[in-house]
Amino acid sequence: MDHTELTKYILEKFPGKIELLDTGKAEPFFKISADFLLDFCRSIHSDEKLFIDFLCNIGAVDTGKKFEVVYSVASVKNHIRFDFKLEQEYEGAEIDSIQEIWAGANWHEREVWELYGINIRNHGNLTRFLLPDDWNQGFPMRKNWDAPDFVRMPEQ
Amino acid sequence: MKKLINGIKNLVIGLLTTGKHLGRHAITIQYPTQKWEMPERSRGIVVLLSDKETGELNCTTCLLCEKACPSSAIKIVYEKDEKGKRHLKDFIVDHGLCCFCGLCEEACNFSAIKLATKYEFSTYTKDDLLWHTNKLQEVGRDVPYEKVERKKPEAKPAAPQPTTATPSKPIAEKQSAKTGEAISPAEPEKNPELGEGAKPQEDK
Amino acid sequence: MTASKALRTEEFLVNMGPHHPSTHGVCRFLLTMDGEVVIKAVPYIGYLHRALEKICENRTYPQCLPVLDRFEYCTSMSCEYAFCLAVEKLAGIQAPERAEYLRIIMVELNRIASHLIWFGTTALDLGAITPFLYGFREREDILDLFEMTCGQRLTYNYIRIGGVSRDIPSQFIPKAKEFIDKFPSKIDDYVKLLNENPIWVVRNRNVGILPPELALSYGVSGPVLRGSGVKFDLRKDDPYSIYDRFEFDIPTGKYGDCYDRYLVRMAEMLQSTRIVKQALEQLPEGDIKAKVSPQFKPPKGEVYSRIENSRGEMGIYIQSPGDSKKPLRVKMRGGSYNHLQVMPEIVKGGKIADLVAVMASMDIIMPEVDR
Amino acid sequence: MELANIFKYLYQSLANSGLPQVWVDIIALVAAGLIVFGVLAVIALFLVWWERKVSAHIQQRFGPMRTGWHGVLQTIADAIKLIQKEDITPTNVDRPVFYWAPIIAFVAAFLAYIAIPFGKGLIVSDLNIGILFIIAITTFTIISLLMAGWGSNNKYALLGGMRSAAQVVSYEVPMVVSILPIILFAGTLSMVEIVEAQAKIYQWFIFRVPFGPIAFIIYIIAGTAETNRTPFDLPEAEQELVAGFNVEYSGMKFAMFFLAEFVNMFTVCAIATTLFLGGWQGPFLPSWVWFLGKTLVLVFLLMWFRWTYPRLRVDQLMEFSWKFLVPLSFANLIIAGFMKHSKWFNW
Amino acid sequence: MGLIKKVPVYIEKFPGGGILTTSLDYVLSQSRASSLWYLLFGTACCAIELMATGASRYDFDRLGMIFRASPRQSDLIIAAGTITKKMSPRLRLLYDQMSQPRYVIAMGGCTVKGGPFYYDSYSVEKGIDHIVPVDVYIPGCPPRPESLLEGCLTLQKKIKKEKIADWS
Repeated sequence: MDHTELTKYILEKFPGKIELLDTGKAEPFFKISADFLLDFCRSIHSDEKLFIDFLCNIGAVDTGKKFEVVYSVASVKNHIRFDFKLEQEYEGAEIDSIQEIWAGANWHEREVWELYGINIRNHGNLTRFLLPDDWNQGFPMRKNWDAPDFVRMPEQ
Repeated sequence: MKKLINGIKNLVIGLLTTGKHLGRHAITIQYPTQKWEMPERSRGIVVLLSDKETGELNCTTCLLCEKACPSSAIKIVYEKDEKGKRHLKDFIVDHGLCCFCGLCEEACNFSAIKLATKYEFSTYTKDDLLWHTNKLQEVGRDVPYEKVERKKPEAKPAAPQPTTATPSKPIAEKQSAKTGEAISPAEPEKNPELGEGAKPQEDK
Repeated sequence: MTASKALRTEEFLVNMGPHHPSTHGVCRFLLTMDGEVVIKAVPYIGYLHRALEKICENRTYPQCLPVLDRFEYCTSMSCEYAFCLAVEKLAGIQAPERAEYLRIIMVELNRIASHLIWFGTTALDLGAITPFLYGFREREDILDLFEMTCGQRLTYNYIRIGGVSRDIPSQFIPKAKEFIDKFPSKIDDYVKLLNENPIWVVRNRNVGILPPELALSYGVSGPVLRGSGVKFDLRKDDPYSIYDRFEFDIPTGKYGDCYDRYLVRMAEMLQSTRIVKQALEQLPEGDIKAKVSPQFKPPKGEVYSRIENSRGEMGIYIQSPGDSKKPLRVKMRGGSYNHLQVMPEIVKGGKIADLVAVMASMDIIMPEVDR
Repeated sequence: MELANIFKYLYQSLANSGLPQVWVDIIALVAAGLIVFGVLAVIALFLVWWERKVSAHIQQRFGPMRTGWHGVLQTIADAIKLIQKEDITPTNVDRPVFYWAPIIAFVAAFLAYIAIPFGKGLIVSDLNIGILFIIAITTFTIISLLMAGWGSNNKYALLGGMRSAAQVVSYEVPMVVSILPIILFAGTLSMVEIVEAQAKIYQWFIFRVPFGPIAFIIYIIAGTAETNRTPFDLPEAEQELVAGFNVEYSGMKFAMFFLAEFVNMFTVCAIATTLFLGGWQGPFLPSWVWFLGKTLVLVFLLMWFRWTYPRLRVDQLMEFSWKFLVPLSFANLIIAGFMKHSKWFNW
Repeated sequence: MGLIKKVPVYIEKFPGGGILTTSLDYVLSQSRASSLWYLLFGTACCAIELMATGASRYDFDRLGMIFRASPRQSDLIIAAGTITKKMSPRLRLLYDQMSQPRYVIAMGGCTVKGGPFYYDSYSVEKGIDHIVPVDVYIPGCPPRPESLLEGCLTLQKKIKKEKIADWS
């Protein structure tokens, strides 16, 4: 499947629930709503034509206004790849865990929780792992984060 | 049994392989007495270059290197005279911060800063790694270089140039046409420091 | 040494790392052990978390490259390559033909260098010291080529957005050809030392078996995935750049144990030499860099670009706000991150020595995990 | 150039000096002990240097170069440095056990030399149960390793100690059984007589096909395991157990372990020389040169093993001993016994 | 060790003891300098260069330097690579476990001052001299093996000047 076919297929498969973004370069980029995440993942994982069996990456983004969580997925069997993302407000950001579909999501989600403070539902093991165990300075990857010993690059 | 013989055979082969090397000459370079000849492009310590005839620094205080440095290891102290021209007071390179990437050397238009092929500068204190103008100049005295007076970078947008025709499908082809347009206002545009630094083509 | 039921045994905890000779840096395992048998292994990471992503958010695009070099220092070229490909996709820049070839040559040479580090450390972990030094001996030759070209041995900053920083010097091609010609005979030495050595075989065969389904669900990629029998290589299956012009094979394993992973990597080194050889022959003349200003601002957009690194899929996600010299977000994804995640599953029930063997065969490198 | 004559002369002059016989004997014994100790210390230091050189040249390096000519003073510098180092006793160790372990290792390593003939007549005491004594004494090392592992109160050390205990116990069996055919043929337990039984080169036990070479190979393998060297260096496997049983030892105590390890290696090779390679027998050269030369060749073989092979896993190590070496050595013993009593095969 | 410190005090009371002390000092410091066993402590990029220095072309063993895995038996930490805030207590612990006399080499920018991670990083220790006393600093990112060897020679120079009486 090339990109246009793939885009068409996915848009037709989930009518109304999924939106194609024009910011995505190279590969199709979709936007879904947060409560649709689990269903979406399940269906792309089990769909015959897509068979997305490989989770490349989960990354959170702090755009300054809200959080975005970007999922990059691929199919090893069908050689297709696309990304989708969902948006979350700053307050009470919370997403579902997709570990039941791709077990490798575990650490990616933990990282999202640890560095951005986005809560993961049903994760099961939300403990610190990148930061020191006694870290108490909040979520360092947020744009407005600051700490006493954090030195910013001098503006040139 | 066959497996056993095979195993013993392979163990002996292993011994012979190491034994073969026992007879070969060592490839070691015995450092303090013999030295590896550094390729001329090697990026060792950061130095300031000075003019071969006059012995003055090539630096024009254009601050481009300071801007380019990804770890902010370069600090230039200068003062402006009434014409607005900058005079170098102190050029500080902190080798504790430097990541030896060579971006400063590339940014410089006057061959003033270079990563020389020298590397033996371990010190007993941290402060000794903070080099000021005189040290930088002194170490850089005998560094050979070709003076390239690069012309001012044209203030033209860095439009994507598919310079050579690619037989296979180029990567850019995947992108939509509109992304190609959106790129054009990429910019070296007005860059006050750059224009200014390049203007006084130096008294030398 | 499994305990019989009648004998009461006591489990005990062993803290392996973060300073431990075999953890390849600073990984820490909390092992629940019963004698020599590992009952449970919990990895703790973050001892090398250097906040590279945060740093990249505060650098301009060209300034990101030196930081990217330190993301996965065994294959710095690949990191730069992945980042540059991502930015080029984002901005629609096309690197000149010659630059593409130079990139491939460098990346593949770096893959060999990285595999040589793996080869050396694996042998060292399993107790053989001499192969380690042989591996590093050949690696020095590759580093000479790199130093000649870009001036550094480890953190090259060579591949730039829109091309490469400098053209290769005149001695490069003869030296590279010489290396490519003599390298297979060196591999022969390694093969003689280890491949059929009965001790090596019993240490690796049937140790740390990773079934393909488990591998895929954990996002395992690269030589480890291929060792499990899944024939998937991004260079062939999702060809980026000009990889579709070269002829090479994808070696795969059969059982998914440490020995298969070992064989796959050994075969990959030879395949890489093949690619370099072809690239050196086809190397065209021409420009080496498209014009990209140091202050350049890519248009608004986001891209996830992935390449085949020596440790699996290396992905770079970049989001550009469109009006800034700096990226809004750079997310790096390294293969080891997933490989380390799957390790507790496959070391269970093995000996502590097996843990070391599995860790070595996974070729985990900590900055890729911690970033 | 027979050293034995010099010693004999010294002993005679001492006896003629008018001291009571008891004192003469005591002085002679102490002197002999000191000489053996000194020689062995020098040999151990030399072996450390030599090992570093051999490993370096196998790996196309130079090894120590900057301390003396080609680094000959290197190990002496190491020893002096280790003496200067602070001797740490960690808080939670079992003090007496921790303290005595290196000493036992050190003493046990040297005790075996009472019964090993260095040359013709060069033996401290020709015990009539020499080989039995040596085997009993070399097993002492294991006790010290176990003590070190237990006393350190460190899990890695404990694992290392346990491993070495299991390893030495299981390799002791094939080792002893592989020696039995020699005793059977020599008809004696005394080391000197065993050497004298190998006067001609074809009488060396290694050349007595078929049992000789097999016994020799089994002995060398078991000996490598006894001395904890690669491919059997599990007790101190660097990549698994950091430094194994000696992980908590520093300074002089560590130096003792270190020296003991090399002395043990020399012991194993010296015994092999005596039992299989005809000991000090050899033409032209003085006997002690033959002995040293043969032993060093064997030591070199052990070093060669070490720098070539990877390490076995602990269960494979046990399997190899119990499932392969032990049956093989017993079979070998039976063959040897059969040969001894069959009339048509009498050496 | 305490005993050795007292030795020169006693020796100097005898006639000619001064010369003896000096030569004793010479022998001791020479041996310390030429047998620096380093702890295998590498965290990041510099660790690869450290390994390369131990490998055939540069060969640490020439200087009498071999690696030990246990801090108890090593004299020198070559802090190779970035030390993060999570790692720094471990470095201190390892340093404390080493026996006197002990030395530290800060290899590379990260350990000197934070290097390229000084700015904008929330988790990197800005120089290891906050954690352990450092004897020699080597600039570079990562330093070439020759730089490291030169740093070790610098440290040797420093050790050779030490006297027993200065020991703490």
